[in-house]
Amino acid sequence: MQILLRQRSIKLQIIMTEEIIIAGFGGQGVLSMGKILAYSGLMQDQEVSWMPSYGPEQRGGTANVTVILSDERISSPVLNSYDTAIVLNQPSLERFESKVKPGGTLIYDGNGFHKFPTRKDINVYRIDATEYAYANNSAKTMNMIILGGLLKVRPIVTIENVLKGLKKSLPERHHHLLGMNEKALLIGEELIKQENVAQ
Amino acid sequence: MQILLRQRSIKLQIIMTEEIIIAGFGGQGVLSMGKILAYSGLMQDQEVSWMPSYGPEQRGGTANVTVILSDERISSPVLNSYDTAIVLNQPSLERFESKVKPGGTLIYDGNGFHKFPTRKDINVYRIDATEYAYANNSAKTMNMIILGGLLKVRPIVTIENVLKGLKKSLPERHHHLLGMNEKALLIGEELIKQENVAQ
Amino acid sequence: MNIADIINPANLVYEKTKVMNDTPMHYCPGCSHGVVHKIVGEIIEEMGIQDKTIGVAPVGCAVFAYKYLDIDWQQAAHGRAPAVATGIKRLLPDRYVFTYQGDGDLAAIGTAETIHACNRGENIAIIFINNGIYGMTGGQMAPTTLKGMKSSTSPNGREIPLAGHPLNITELLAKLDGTCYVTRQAVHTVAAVKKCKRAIQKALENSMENKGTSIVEVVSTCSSGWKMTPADSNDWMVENMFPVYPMGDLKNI
Amino acid sequence: MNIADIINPANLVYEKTKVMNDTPMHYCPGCSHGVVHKIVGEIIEEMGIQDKTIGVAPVGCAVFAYKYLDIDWQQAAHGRAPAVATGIKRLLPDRYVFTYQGDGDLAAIGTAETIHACNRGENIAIIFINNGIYGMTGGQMAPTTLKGMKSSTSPNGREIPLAGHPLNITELLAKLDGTCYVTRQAVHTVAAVKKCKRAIQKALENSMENKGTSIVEVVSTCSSGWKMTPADSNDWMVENMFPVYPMGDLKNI
Amino acid sequence: MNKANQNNEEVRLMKGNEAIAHAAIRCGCDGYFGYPITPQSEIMETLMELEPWNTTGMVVLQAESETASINMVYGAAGCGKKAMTSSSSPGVSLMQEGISYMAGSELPCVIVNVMRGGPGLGTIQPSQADYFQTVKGGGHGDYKMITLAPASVQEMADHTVLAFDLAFKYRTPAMVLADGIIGQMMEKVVLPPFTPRWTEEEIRKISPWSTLGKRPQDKPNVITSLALQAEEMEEINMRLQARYREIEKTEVLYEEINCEDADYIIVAFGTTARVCQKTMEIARAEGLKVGLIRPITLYPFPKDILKHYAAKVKGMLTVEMNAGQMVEDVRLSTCGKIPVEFYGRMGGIVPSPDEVLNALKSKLIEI
Amino acid sequence: MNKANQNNEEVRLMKGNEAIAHAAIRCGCDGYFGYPITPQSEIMETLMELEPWNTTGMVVLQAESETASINMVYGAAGCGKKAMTSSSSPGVSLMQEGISYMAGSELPCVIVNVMRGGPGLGTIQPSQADYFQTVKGGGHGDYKMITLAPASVQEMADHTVLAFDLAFKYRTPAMVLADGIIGQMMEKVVLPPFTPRWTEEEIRKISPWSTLGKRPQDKPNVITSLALQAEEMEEINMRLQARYREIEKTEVLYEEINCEDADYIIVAFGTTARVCQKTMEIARAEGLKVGLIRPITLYPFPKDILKHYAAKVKGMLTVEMNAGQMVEDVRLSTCGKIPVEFYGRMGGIVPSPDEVLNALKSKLIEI
Amino acid sequence: MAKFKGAVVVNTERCKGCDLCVVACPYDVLALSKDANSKGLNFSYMSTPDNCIGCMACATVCPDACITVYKVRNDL
Amino acid sequence: MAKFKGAVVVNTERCKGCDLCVVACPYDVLALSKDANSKGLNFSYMSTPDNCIGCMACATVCPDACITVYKVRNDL
Ligand SMILES: Cc1ncc(C[n+]2csc(CCOP(=O)(O)OP(=O)(O)O)c2C)c(N)n1
Ligand SMILES: Cc1ncc(C[n+]2csc(CCOP(=O)(O)OP(=O)(O)O)c2C)c(N)n1
Ligand code: SF4
Ligand code: SF4
Ligand code: SF4
Ligand code: SF4
Ligand code: SF4
Ligand code: SF4
Ligand SMILES: [Mg+2]
Ligand SMILES: [Mg+2]
Repeated sequence: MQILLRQRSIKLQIIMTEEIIIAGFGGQGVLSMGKILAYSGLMQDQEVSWMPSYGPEQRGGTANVTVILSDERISSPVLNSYDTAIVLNQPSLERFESKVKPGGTLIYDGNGFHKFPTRKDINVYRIDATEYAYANNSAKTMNMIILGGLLKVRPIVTIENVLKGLKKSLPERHHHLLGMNEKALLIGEELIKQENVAQ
Repeated sequence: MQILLRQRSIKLQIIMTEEIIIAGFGGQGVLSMGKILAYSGLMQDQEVSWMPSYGPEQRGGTANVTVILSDERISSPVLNSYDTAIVLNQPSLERFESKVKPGGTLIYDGNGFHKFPTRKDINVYRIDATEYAYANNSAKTMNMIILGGLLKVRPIVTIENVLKGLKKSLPERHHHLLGMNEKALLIGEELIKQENVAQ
Repeated sequence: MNIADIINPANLVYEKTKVMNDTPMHYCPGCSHGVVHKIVGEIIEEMGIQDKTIGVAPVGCAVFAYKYLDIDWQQAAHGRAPAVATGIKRLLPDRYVFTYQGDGDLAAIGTAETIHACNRGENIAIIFINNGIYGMTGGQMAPTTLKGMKSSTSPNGREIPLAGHPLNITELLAKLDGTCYVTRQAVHTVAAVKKCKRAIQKALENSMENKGTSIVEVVSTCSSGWKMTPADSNDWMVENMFPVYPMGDLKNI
Repeated sequence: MNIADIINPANLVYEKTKVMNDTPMHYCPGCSHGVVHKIVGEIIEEMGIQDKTIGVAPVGCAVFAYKYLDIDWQQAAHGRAPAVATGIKRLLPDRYVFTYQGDGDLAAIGTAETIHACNRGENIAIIFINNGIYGMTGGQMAPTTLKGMKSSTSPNGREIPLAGHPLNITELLAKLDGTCYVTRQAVHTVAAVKKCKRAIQKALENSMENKGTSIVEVVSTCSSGWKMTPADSNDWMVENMFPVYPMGDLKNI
Repeated sequence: MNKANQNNEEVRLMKGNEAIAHAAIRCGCDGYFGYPITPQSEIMETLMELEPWNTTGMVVLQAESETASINMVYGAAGCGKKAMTSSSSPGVSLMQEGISYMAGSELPCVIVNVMRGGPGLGTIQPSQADYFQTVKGGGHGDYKMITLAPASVQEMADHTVLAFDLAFKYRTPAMVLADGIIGQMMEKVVLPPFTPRWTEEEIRKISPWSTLGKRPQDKPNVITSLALQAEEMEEINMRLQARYREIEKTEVLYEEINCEDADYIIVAFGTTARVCQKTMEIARAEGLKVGLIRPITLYPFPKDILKHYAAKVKGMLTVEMNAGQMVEDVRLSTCGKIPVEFYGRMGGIVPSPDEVLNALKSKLIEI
Repeated sequence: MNKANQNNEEVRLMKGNEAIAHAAIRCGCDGYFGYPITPQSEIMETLMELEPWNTTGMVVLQAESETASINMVYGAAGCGKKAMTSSSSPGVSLMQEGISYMAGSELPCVIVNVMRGGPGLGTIQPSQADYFQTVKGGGHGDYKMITLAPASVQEMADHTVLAFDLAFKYRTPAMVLADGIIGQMMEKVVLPPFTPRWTEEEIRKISPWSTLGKRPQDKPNVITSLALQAEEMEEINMRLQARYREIEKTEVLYEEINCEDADYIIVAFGTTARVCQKTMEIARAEGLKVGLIRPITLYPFPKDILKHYAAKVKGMLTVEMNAGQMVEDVRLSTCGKIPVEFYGRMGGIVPSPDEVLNALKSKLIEI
Repeated sequence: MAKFKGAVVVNTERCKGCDLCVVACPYDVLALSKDANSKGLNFSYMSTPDNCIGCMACATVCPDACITVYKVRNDL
Repeated sequence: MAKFKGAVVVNTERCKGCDLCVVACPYDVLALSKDANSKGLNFSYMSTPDNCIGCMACATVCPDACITVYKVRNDL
């Protein structure tokens, strides 16, 4: 009988683990934003998991992805509450606002919203990336802008690692776009605005 | 919770139960002989079971049927040993001779046999029904002849009940054959010859 | 006369059939399924057979057909709609029974059930949405996928030696003695929609006349699977699908 | 010259092929399966491909084909022989792979596997014994059972409204782009046996030429299922089966 | 095993397979869809011979495969009709997706499995090796199927009727799990009385969910097992599980012989139970206090009675024509309180009463 | 869960489904035959993208159905080739006859089931409700299938390789039983090294039974599961059962975390085990001594370790994404010595670590 | 001037902005709006309402049954 | 007189007495014997051996490959 025996003592020190949900319409690049984040974690030798919603639900409807970056083995890849939620449309806000852990972070792109975040116990940020991208005719960088915003307020990965991750996840023939993406990240850092702070 | 509770005390008195195997080539009417026997038991209010060998084995090859007549509920319809064996060809003799219970009965139709029964602890009878039926151009009554022989030596059902059973199992349009069959039964009673007696 | 005056119940000339309810359909923008659903609803309304019609939904993008058309429905296992419809129609011979199936459902996993229902001449109507792809599962190759056509399981285009030929199953069905009406239609233009509607109506009517099985193939688009806009998909279909799956009746007895 | 003189190895003109072993075949007297087994064995011997041939036995009376012909065999689940043969041939493209199937196996439960193997143009040979009945299970109706023909599940003869039409599946297979050679043969006379043998040989040869699938239907008798003598069965077959399943090539590319 | 002749119906002699066909017609079955396979082809053959479409109006159709059969049953059952199919082991394996669909769509139907030895093509000889497939779930997903295990030709008839009753009571497929012996043997049987087939009005009352056509006053009826949202799907599952608990509470059937004073109990179903009854008789004659429990419903399994006797006897022997399947349920029921041993034969062999007795002695007594 | 990077292979990020495709090519798989179904279609899609027929020569074929897929696998496996298929719950139900045939014909192969919620069409969300189907026997007859339950993308790759090894070692189908989560999620993975496909000479040595063509010096090889005579069929079954005993003795795999000092043990496999690992961490932080046993082989089931701890802990909680299936094996292993409770979610819902902890408390502790 | 005058009402929440009505309209009446509905989709609207003759082409091809058509004789 | 003279040997244990060779023989050489083999089947034999020309018709149609045929030129 073979045994994989793993006797692990529980570490009581705080481990750096970030549990993120990104949600929006299908087609907004939600899954690839998650992917870049996951690759970035990989670049800094963290454990990562990327778990998308899947199936026909996606089509036409909404899409979301759970990304976890951690210094140690990730237990559950699916979560009911998150450190950080990035929501890109109204239904996603409605679904995920309540699932941010107290003291956690909510980032939203206000485009097309008619109801806004109300929780007082979390840090809420707005980033009008869609509007910016539209205005600057660069729809493709929208999600890098948001990522830039995220990293400003939750510096869980470094910009270098994001770019390394991006390089790894992009096919060779797209590597010339890296510069554009770096710029977008910086724009995101500028664009993000805090709305209220967890009390 | 519904329960079919049947608390039965074991009867130690001897119950009349006859366990018979009939075996031969497919086409020799083995199964219908068994059927008539079973119907006869039915006519005298016994419990009966008729269990054929089935499937492609039958085709071209051999066929056999286990018939049990009993005064009480029949437990196992398949058996490893028999009170009586009726064997109509060489392979069947070879297969079933050893399975007759000591003191039991073996009846065989000698047509085409080159090896003969050897057991001394059972009652062995020979009945040349095939030959007779051939000679008298009545191949169809062959198995009634054998049945007649059986009843002579093991009177487990009455001739009347056999005829009643036959009537029941035959379609109306064949009822005119009953007379012929009755005659065959009587011929069988004449034809059967004991070869040795269990010691 | 201004618009507000025109928009007046008295001037109404076209509205959504009442057999179709208000549940938004889950189909991608421009999907042919929607058009066919709509005309099926219209026919049922016009024929006045809402209370006598039982639909059999497939596994495929049309799996939720029952959410949109207010008739009784059964949702069949992938490919088995013709068997399910057989069970229904044999026991309710005075009902209109139809199946609504995709090309994966009907021509791949359901091949045996389709051929045998048609060969038995079950008095049902089969509406067969041939979009040359597995829409629901994300655009894999279907039996009807064209030579060279890309899909998620033929990323470089269908190669005959590997994947075999596009299967013209409707032609096979027309060969069977049990079918009475076999036709190929589309819904990309106003004229096509009207013709297709007549064909489906005829198929339903046949099913009450003990004539055998009717099949209406609707050559369709799947803009998501094809990765084109709906309008481009229609053009692509005309140019590429129609030559392999030509429009018109294959059998009409 | 007396018989003893003639019976001399030097004068031998016909004997059982060595590919067929001495195990007695379990078939009923006069069964066509035996004749076809024999000619398959002869062909394999004559072509010298005993070491390169893999047969796929069906579920049906021919399930034990592997007991009689000394080649490598796989016994497939009922109806799935074409899929099994696909698995073999795709991985051993330089082997002769054939299926040997009854009409229940090939044309009922195996319809989808048959059509799709043929449509993909698998480079295999399909030998299809059409005796119009389920021999092995005791004479039930098959898809190919004729109109009015009695069987244990059509005791008063096949009725079209209940059981549908006799299925001419070979004709469908000829329609498929993946098939290169589709022919219908019999083995009731010397001439028929010789022709059938040539057909099967051609089918096996084709399978090495990347031409696609070859199908040899052998219209056959089942004297047990038909409840006739073997000789009468042959006559009945000529009179009743041949008009519905006519002899000859349906396709030969 | 013979029930009293309540209806002055004559006692007949027939095969178990034939009894099923007759019982189906008589209990108002609307449709049979099947595909030949030994050892149960006589069910469809008898139906074709009896031509019920000319009398009760019952439809009998030979399908192109077992996959088609079960889906035809699905269609018919979806209309609230009493529909059934029958097959034997390999054919039943092909029905697993369909059975799971019927369970998920909450459709009543009767499926007869006259088991033969496996795995694979195996043999046509009798077996009980599909116990797990039937009661644990051969198809995907969490479902249970009411399972009746007849041990006589009479029960072949009775269980057909009962299976329909239970299937409709709980909106679930029900299986009659027999074996080649019970299917092929002839015994006495009193057939159930004729019950007319349900009219459409009756169906609308009994099965308001059935797809008979949406009348203006109705909402559309939809037969489906689909619920993309996990929450919704879980609710469906919870409804099913609640129903299963109800079935487990209400519908357990078993036969108990000579257990009151028993030191050892044999547990067996179907044909094997009859063999074991003989074993018990021999054992009792030898002075060994042996009892027999015959589960009649395999699902729901008669747990409670086994638990009850687990506190009283010295051991139990489960006897099956397989490698040991029901024995797990016997062990789960008796919770480790007593030794539960197993004796089985495989591949179509029927154990003999003597060998069972020997097994009982060597596994439970002489140790 | 990440294995050491033995081969200096780079660490990649990919989906579980993709990892299976890559691993199959790398371990010398000869043929994949499959039919699309969510949530595992990426396996075939990845293979089609990678075009291994141009590199290793591996054949990838989209079949017309799952029934065809498994029978293509049968044909390929019969030639001694490494063949595999993959599907999800309803598709796997359609393979049950074929699986039983492969078990009966003693053919090695790998089947991947990326489970989704059922019964019926159900949902495409993750589930573990096919446990019974897989380990008890969804097909007919007495057979067992080696079953590996990956809990990470790394294990999706590793188990694909291991499943082939075991399948060939024991001439039996082996299943990788994953769920929608493990199939769809991306994690780090180190792919197995490239192993060349076997040559025909190697196959003739490794699998002398394979149908590669009967050379003059050979007897014909026949792949079959048929044995009409019951005696012969029983012998086949006895051979199979003997092999299963050997597998049960030799191939058990499990992971054990924090059990040595545990008062309570959670038993869970696959995705659920990962959730429960988090539960355990929370519980430990609260001071509750909770351990976790994760069966990696579901068949053979790690009975002995559970029996071992049954003598040491106060209770066990089995957690599954179903209505309670593996819990029966846990109970059978622990023989009534301690309370074994069950907590499950159905229909595609993944339990959260907190709710598992609550269940543990309410079912085992606060009573 | 056309014999008929028409107008269409688009159910903008139902509309998926597939553009098929726009392409089908023989009089270029329709266009996709810059605004999006609650699902983020740019719905169809009458950009040149005066051209509409109520021919129902748009409604006939609309896959989502979003369009209601009204029509009056123009010569009355 | 025929140009060839033939003789056949029937494997009587293999023969099932199906009669097909009897029917196929153009020269009525064969018949089914009254005797049965060990399986109870009446096998085929040359009832008029002199007529045989070794044409192989019987062997060709025999389903059980029971017949071996020998042939010599008669004019030598
Ligand atoms: C038994 C089974 N196999 C596979 C699937 C997965 N599946 C769902 S829909 C589908 C194909 C859909 O394609 P098609 O029938 O062409 O319909 P479309 O979506 O294109 O309208 C498949 C393979 C399933 N649900 N069940
Ligand atoms: C899945 C399955 N269904 C049914 C059967 C039973 N069965 C065995 S052979 C056969 C039909 C045989 O008929 P055919 O293919 O025409 O062959 P024949 O015996 O006539 O040569 C059937 C239905 C089976 N073994 N497996
Ligand atoms: S995937 Fe294709 S078939 Fe399905 S809804 Fe979208 S466009 Fe229509
Ligand atoms: S049953 Fe028919 S097909 Fe089968 S062996 Fe006998 S004659 Fe041949
Ligand atoms: S066709 Fe219908 S759905 Fe498409 S844009 Fe026009 S109104 Fe909207
Ligand atoms: S009714 Fe005709 S003219 Fe008016 S918008 Fe529609 S298509 Fe255009
Ligand atoms: S054809 Fe063959 S089997 Fe038939 S009688 Fe002649 S020798 Fe015997
Ligand atoms: S060889 Fe010709 S002539 Fe001689 S027996 Fe045979 S068929 Fe007759
Ligand atoms: Mg499609
Ligand atoms: Mg046949």
